[in-house]
Amino acid sequence: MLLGPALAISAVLFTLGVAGVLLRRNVIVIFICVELMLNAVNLTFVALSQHLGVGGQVFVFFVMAVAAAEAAVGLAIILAVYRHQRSVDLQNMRLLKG
Amino acid sequence: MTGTAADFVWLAPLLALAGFVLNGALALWRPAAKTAVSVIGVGVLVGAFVVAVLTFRAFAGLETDVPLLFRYWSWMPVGELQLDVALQVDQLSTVMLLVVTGVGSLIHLFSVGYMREDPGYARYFAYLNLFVFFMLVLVLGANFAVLFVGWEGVGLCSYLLIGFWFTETVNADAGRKAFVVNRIGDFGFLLAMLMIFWATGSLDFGAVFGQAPAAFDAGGAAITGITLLLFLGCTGKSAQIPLYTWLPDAMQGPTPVSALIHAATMVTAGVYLVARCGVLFALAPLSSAVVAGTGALTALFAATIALKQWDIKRVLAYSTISQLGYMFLAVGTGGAAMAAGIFHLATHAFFKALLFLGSGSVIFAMHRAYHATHSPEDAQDMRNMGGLRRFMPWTAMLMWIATLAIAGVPFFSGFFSKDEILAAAFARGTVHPQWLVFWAIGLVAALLTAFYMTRLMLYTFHGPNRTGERERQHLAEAPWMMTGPLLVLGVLSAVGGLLNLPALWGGNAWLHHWLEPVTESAVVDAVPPLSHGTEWVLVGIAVAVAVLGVVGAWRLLKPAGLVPAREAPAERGFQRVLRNKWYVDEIYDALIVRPIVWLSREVLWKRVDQRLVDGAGVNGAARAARAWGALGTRLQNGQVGVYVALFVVGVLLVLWRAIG
Amino acid sequence: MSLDPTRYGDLALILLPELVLTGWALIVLLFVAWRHETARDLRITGWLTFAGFVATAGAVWWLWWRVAHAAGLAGMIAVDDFRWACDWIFLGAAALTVLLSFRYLEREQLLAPEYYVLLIFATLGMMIMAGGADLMVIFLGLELMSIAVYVLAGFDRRRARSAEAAIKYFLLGAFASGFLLYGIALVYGATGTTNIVLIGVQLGFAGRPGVMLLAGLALLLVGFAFKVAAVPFHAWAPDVYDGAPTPVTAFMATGVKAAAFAALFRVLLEGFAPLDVWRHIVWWLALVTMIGGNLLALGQRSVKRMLAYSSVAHAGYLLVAVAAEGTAAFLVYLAAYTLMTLGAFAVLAAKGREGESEVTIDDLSGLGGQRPWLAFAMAVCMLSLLGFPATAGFIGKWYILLAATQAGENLLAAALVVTSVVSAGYYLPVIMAMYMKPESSEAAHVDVRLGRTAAVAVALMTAGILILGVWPNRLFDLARTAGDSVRPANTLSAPPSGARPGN
Amino acid sequence: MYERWALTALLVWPLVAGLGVMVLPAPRARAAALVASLVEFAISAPLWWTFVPDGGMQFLADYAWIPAWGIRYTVGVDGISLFMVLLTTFLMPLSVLGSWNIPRRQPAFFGLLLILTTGMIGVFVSLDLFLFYVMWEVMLIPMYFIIGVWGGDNRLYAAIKFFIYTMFGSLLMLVAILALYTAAGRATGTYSFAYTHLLSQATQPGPTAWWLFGAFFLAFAIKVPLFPFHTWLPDAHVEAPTAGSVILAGILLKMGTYGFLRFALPLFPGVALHETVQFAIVALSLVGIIYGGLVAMVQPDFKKLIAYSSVSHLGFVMLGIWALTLQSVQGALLVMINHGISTGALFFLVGMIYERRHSRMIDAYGGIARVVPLFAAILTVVSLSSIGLPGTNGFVGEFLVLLGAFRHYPVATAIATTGVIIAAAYLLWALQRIIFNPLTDPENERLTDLTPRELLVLVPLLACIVWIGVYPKPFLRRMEPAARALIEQVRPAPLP
Repeated sequence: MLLGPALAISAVLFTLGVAGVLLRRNVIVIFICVELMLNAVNLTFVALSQHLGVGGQVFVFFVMAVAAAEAAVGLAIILAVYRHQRSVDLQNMRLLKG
Repeated sequence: MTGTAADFVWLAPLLALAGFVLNGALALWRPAAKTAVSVIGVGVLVGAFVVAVLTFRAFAGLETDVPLLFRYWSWMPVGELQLDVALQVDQLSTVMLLVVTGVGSLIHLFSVGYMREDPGYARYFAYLNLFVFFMLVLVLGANFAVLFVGWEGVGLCSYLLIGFWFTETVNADAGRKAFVVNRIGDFGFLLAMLMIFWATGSLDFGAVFGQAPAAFDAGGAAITGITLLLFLGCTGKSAQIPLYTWLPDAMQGPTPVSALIHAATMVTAGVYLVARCGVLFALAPLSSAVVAGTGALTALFAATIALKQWDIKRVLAYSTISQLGYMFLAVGTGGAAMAAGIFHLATHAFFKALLFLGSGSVIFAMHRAYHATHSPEDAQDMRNMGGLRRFMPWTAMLMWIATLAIAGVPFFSGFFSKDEILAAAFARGTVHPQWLVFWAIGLVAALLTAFYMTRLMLYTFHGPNRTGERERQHLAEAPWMMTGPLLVLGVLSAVGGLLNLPALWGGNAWLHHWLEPVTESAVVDAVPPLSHGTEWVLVGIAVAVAVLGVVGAWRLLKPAGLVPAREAPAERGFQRVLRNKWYVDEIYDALIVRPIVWLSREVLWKRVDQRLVDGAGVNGAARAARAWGALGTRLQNGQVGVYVALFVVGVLLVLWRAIG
Repeated sequence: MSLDPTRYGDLALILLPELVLTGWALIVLLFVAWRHETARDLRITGWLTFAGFVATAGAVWWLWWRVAHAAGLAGMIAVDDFRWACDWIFLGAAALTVLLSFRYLEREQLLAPEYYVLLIFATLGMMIMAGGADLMVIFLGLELMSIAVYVLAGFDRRRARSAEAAIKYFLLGAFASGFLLYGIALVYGATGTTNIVLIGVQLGFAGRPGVMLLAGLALLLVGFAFKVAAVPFHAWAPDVYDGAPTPVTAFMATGVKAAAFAALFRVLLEGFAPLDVWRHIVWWLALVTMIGGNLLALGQRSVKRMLAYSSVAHAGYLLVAVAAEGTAAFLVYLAAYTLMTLGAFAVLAAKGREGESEVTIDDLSGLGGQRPWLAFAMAVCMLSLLGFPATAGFIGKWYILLAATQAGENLLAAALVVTSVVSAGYYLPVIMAMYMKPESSEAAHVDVRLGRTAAVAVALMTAGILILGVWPNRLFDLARTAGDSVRPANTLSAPPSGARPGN
Repeated sequence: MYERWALTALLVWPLVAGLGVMVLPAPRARAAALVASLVEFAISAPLWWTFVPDGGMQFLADYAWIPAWGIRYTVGVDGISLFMVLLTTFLMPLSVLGSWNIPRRQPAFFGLLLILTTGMIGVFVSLDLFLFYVMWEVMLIPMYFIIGVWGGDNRLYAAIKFFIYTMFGSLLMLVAILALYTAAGRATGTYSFAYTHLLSQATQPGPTAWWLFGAFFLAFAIKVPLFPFHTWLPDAHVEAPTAGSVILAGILLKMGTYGFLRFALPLFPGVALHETVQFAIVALSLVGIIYGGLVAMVQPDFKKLIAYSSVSHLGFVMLGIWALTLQSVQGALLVMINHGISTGALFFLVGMIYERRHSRMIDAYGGIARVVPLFAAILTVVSLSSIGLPGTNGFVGEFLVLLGAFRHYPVATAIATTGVIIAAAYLLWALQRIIFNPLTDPENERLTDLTPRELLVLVPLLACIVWIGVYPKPFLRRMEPAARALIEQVRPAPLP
């Protein structure tokens, strides 16, 4: 696999993730977009590891583990919010402002 | 130290100061102890007069041309500035010392009767004693700074005494006006001192006058500036154009105060100062001309106003301004005329004090009469008087002496002194033609003087009485405590001319010779002496003018046609301009006082200070900070979308900065 | 004491504090698994946790005292005084937070002892961040810390505000982690390593830096800037600080921020010293953060939000230390900042109820008359935050200013002091309310209670602020040696100055 | 023994005593505070006799404080600071006595007054710039509380304005101090905040020196205060309780001018004497003199009037300092002392009448000289001193300033001299409206005259007014060598 296109694709993916976070309002969707960003980075690591050794691949595992932990905690938090708001739309969450 | 009585000259001011301290304490804690106050108040003054006489005799006995210097302590020793608290006894200061303590004693005595009933009796004598203290410091000071202490100190006492009955706003206003106007003059004095110091390196009279001819170019800008600034101080203190306006208002004070401070002593301080600084003025011909010219103009101008005043004291006030103008004409003329100025100063002190005290007697009587009938009439308005000679013959007679003296009727004191001034001006006019103009102005002023003084006497003491039926019962001569001093002053006014009887009249011009050590250095340039023939002609003109004034007034004015003040119609035309003092007060008010107050309040305080500096600047900065903060918190609206957007913008900026 | 990370025994010693704390965390976790019912259990857990922090601090102290340093090649974890100093600050903040939490948790009926476990894990994450000499280790430490703190922020899940704080923090935190991670990936791609020291060596030899490296550095900075709440990446901070339970807020404002700064320092000074571009970025960030934080705080009425914004402003001051490379100044300031911020939040916690969002500055009116000691502590904290002489806050600010002027950053120093003046506009009203305004009612402050442990903590902090303000000598000595230990590995990379790439 | 410990004792005693007074019960606190302040005065009094006028620093004490940064505890006085210290210790017992019946929280009030003393004396004796800065700021806090807790209706605004204004200036000075420290350290290798060390490195004009001077200037100009940095002053003066106003006017303002004398001028002679700077500062002094006087004239509030008159007086001080002649500098020092005495006395008097009538408005009074003659007499004397009547202290100071300044700035001095006219105008006008004029308000009929305690406060001030007016030599003799040394330091060669 060529390094350049791989990096480009991951950059595009990352940007898509960012755009998703920027544009979407549903917490679950946003969270998935964040995951997309992390996975874009994973793709970068994997692509780089072709030249730089296994380090990159090891990182991917770390990142996946971290992402899993985040997902667990994050979903729990989303649940807690849902109990109060009866919604997972971010636009309803504006008790804290100013 | 001379080993003579002159060594104890410090006793004179100290006695006055002690009087102030004691009477001041009494005023605060025992205001009812009037006997003690009288004894202390008059006693210290008589004591000071004795000291003055002894000092004079001792100094005369020394027959020295050099001033006696007494240094007491070092006042401001800073680097090259070495100011001492020091007194100086010389020919000029001894004369002043005698006039101040002599006339002062008489007026103190008069006050005992005049102020008897006043609740502020002790305070009054405290102020009066303090005044004498400062006046003595003024005339005895051995350097400019000590003189300045007295100079401002007498101003302070004048302020306190004008506003003595302070619960009337007019009185308090008049006092403040006097002080502030005097301060304008003092500004000039102060600046002159600074210039003198940096030019000569000293403020001691001896050093300054000794070095002046070397330190200054004759007629140069420096010396002209210094002398003009000094003269600015004099115009304030001695009520000359343009700063004379405070003096008529100063008549709000008790009448003996007007006699002592605003006629006999304090207002002559300016004349004293110019005489003292004769050396400096001699180096600045332009300044001398300004002094003489201002004096002549003031003499005329004040006399015109005096023509139409109804308040007896105001007539005298303008008369004082006018007479002071003569003195300045004299000292501005320089040389021998300096002595003439001091001569007029002395004679004026006698007759003007007499006039004021006499008017005080009149007011005292009028006031008592109105008081007895609870009538609200003005006790000082001549339209309410008339025919008073029947009720107070002594006062009338004595005041006639003074009137003749001031009018310049031969052989009264004022005749000699005024004649000498005019003659000197004429003599100087033979060299510098502008002095001829001054002489002419002085002559016209003399005519007016004779006129308005006769008018005053005529309306007050002659014709029918306009006081009112019931009040007339209460009119009476003042007690002896008040007429006594009048008598003494009457004698002095009559024969005061002997002090300096000119050679023309067979005298030896004693004062002239006595002052020579002081005046000889002030000779401007040689003025050829007038021939006897010319002198006689001048005397003739002066006498003619005086007689014309007196007789003219006597013939022209009809006291019978006057109506009391409350019924009198308003004046019209030029009379009204004169009556309103040429509107000078109003002009000053409109051109200077109001604009400054308006500028201060509306522009500087409300606009610049409150709106601009504090409002826009200080609070504006605070408001701006808060506004920016509020703007920022509007972005902080709780929406994660906005936060992310902000974040992304930040990322882009950082990336741009890192890579770009 | 020289320790070789390739030997297990030495490695265990190197990681001793982390190991102690991890072990302790597991023990506490076990304990709370079967004792989690009553307030008494909560207290026991609290004291257990406190003991754990003390023990860990002891371990840190032992290594510090023995002057531990790593031998041989660059490892993944640093062994230097900087790490120990930072660890102490984290442990101190955490221990004080424990003391503050006792009464608070009971009062707010948050009777879940897992709170303390999360606190321990968050602290552990911080320690790993401060010690990490490898970007990946730092990332892991950061995530460990963050995930624990996400939960802590939403710990009072019965309150909608707390939950909202958690979700906001979580979403934005995860989002920012993505950037940080991408930055690590790009740096890895550009240099071939994630070891900070090796990156530094690489950059020392390399020529003009490539786009990938610069982009990576930029994204790294963004990631850290988010965690320290630098403007414009600060937007989460006020909301999260506002919604979280107050002791957690205090812990976040001090510990989390400190850890992010510690890692940032190490990354920038050891890894990216040869690159100048980050200095410019940090310079701007510092400026914008100081201005923004202070101006935003100015408009707040709620004490808690005001303190939240003020902590943004203080991040700006700390960024000045970063820009000036003043490691020692950073440590001194951090110590002071931790004391005063914890103190202020502690007093606030005593005053408020249910998250304290509602406590306005005016609600403190008359506190000085009714609770003089509490008001005094608050006043001291406010003055210290303001940077007033005779307080620790002044000493810290002074040190940062000194570092800035010595680095030639006079403009930044001037900006710092000018914005400090602005900060008087919101710190002083607190003092003013407490002492110069009358209380709204007789009973306005009757139920204001710190609790015994929190009172001890506040007393300690107040005393610490005042003592350090007058006699900071010992702190300086520690900070200077610790600060000097974070420096680029100049033994390997020694290009003549001025020939640095990117100049 | 005394030599070494006097200044330290002066710093420590009020701090300790102040903390002690704070915990005493209210009725005993004020007595204790009075005793403490008298003890403080007693400690300082021997300075007057044992001081040797030689131009150097005396009563030096020097100990390491924070060696890591070259910070030392160094204190000492010379002919300039000696009088500031004595003025402080002199005014403190009077302030305590003058606030005898201050309402609310007496222990705290008197405790803060004493702590404030430490700060103020600290500013005047510090010979280490770090110490100086710390003292400079520390003294803000007690003053802030004094205004904010015991002040008038608008006290909160005034307090915070005072605080932020001062802090704004002083923090920039802090940066300047640090930059100076760094520069001197680089140049010599010795990093130290010692005054003498930094002085020996006094920089020649360069871009940095300009900025640093600017920072120092701002800090001191705000304190002085020079136009346009003066607007904190009217608010603070007016709202502060009597003792606060007295200390603000009497001592705090002097810190600004003292700062110029001690630091801004000697540290940056090149900048300070640059033509533009000279022009600007002289111009600002003149604006202060004239503008302050004119604005004072139209104030309806007597305290505000005095506040603006302070702006005017301090303008004279600045003019005197910048003229840098022996007369002007000593005159400026005397004006500083005089202003403390006269304006302090004025504030005491306003406070006394305010306690009776609860109004500071000039309009509320009128004609009260009849009811309270003693009060009126003292107010008159003090006012006269304030407008510089010869024979009082005010004249000596202003005269020397004008005399000295005339040498270098004749035109400016001429303009400044008009200040004496304006001073008479505003103060006498106010005096007239308060004690003279008709007594219209029946409330004023019931005023009571000064009590013995109040007299006890005023008599020492009156004594000083006369003493300095008549025999200022003891003061001049002690300050001359220091003034000379300062001038030689700043202007080594006399101007052509």
